[in-house]
Amino acid sequence: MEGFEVTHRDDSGIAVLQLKGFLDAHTAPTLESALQNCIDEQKFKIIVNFEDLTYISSAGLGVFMGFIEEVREKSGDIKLSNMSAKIFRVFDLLGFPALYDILDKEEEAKSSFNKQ
Amino acid sequence: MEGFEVTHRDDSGIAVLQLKGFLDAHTAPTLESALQNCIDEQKFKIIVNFEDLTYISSAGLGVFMGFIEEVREKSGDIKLSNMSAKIFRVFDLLGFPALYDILDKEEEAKSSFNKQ
Amino acid sequence: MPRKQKKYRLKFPGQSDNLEIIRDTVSRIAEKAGFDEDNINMIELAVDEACANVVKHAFQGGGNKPIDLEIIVDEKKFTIVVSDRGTGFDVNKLKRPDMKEYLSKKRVGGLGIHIIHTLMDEVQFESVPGKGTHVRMSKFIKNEKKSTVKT
Amino acid sequence: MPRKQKKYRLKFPGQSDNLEIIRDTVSRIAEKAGFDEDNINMIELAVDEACANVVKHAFQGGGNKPIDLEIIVDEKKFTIVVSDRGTGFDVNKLKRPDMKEYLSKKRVGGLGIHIIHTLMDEVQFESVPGKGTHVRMSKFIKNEKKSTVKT
Ligand SMILES: Nc1ncnc2c1ncn2[C@@H]1O[C@H](COP(=O)(O)OP(=O)(O)O)[C@@H](O)[C@H]1O
Ligand SMILES: Nc1ncnc2c1ncn2[C@@H]1O[C@H](COP(=O)(O)OP(=O)(O)O)[C@@H](O)[C@H]1O
Repeated sequence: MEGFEVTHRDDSGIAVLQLKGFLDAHTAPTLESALQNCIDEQKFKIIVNFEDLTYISSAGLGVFMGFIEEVREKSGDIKLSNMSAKIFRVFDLLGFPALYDILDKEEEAKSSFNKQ
Repeated sequence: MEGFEVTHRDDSGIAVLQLKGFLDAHTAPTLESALQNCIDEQKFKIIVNFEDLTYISSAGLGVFMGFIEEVREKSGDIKLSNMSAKIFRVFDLLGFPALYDILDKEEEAKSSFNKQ
Repeated sequence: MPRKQKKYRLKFPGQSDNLEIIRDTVSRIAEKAGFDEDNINMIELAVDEACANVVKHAFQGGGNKPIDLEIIVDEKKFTIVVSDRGTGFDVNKLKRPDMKEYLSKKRVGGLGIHIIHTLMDEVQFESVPGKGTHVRMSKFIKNEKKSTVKT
Repeated sequence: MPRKQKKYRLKFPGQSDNLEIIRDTVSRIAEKAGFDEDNINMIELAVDEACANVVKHAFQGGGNKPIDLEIIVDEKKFTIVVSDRGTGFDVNKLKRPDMKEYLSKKRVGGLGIHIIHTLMDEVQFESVPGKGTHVRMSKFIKNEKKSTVKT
């Protein structure tokens, strides 16, 4: 089985979460704790890299909704990068591109943080 | 879906059948016609290369039983090569190594034909 | 009943760790029915949303009751019925969320049924509080249908 | 009934093009139960042999009746029951083939039930001519059982 993994990196003060596998109702709690950890560590500039994510359902999308407000209140953001067409389509289906900064590459997400 | 494919090559008078995918009750008829073709073309020296075969069941083994006698009567043989450990285990389970020439590499099967 | 109708049935324990196998098995059956990758992905997601609701709402995350999937394939339609004998709910109170409002309020959840409606051609909810729920969803099989076996 | 028992059920049209999905789905369930690759391969092959017999013998290659698989997993045992409502046969006439004789006569077929007996820890055939067949086979779950979810 493929499972789900979150790898946490720190890139000059920006927390980068690299997702791997599938993000569904079963694995969403793993992402939830990873994001909670960032906030507990006062890291509010967060990039989520979707490069190795193969599947997402509404339970996965819901995780981001649960944190975005708090993070932005602290002048941070959750930026999303490296989505495959399949994953982007699910975000798009629900109008998420209007609410989230979705970038092609992690580098672009990083420089858009640094410009702020 | 993975399917099943037989590719027919001719190697200086020896018919080489390269198997790919899975060989079960559904796909065994495809191998059966490939072997029947060899016999119709009077090719009795046959090597079956299992390198890309991922699965075999008794329906697949049965196909070889159906041709071996006729082929040997015509001073030919069916030699088997390049089995993964998984595939070999199924042949071994049923004692087939006592009846069939099973060789590590296609080259060895070829030279064992040429020695005869 | 058309003669070419094919029926599949899957019954799995109603726990979230089975969602992956359910998705993969339904995807395989959809592939056999001739759908292309995009449509398989849509069916996979819609079925996952319906099954995740069974685990989360009908069984409230616990218990040992089954998720029951029936898949009926004929020349024109691919239908999945997801059934549970869980809590049930009042279907009349279901509103398709206003996504603008949803996003501006940054609400968590409430997206599953919206996804199902968006991705499938026909959707029908039947639920009896205290008894359970049937979600019936279909996708039409267009001309994309090719030979179903690759041998 | 032990509390930790899990039940799965699969019902597929009794045609040989479904053997692949059946094998893959059963393998996934066996993987979840904690079996290693070798044991998964054995279960996969035994189940395939039983299901291929349903298609070939019980339904004689035709018809639209289902192959019905029930999988019961508890701490100690992984059990699959393959059932059909096909021709049935006289179980008492089943002899485990003498492989020496088999190979020397170069007979075609007759290997499926031998494989099932060799690969599984417990095997039981129940068949009523004209009514159908149940093949019940189990593999013991040894200490190899690891955590079942990789998240
Ligand atoms: N199988 C079910 N059993 C009981 N209630 C259900 C079921 N499916 C959906 N519901 C109800 O419909 C509501 C909307 O579901 P959905 O759109 O998937 O969003 P969410 O799961 O995030 O609440 C749920 O909150 C629940 O009350
Ligand atoms: N599900 C079934 N329905 C009817 N007959 C069966 C079934 N399974 C096995 N049999 C009978 O048992 C015999 C032995 O089966 P098997 O060992 O798999 O070899 P083969 O399929 O090559 O004959 C079959 O020939 C058939 O008569």
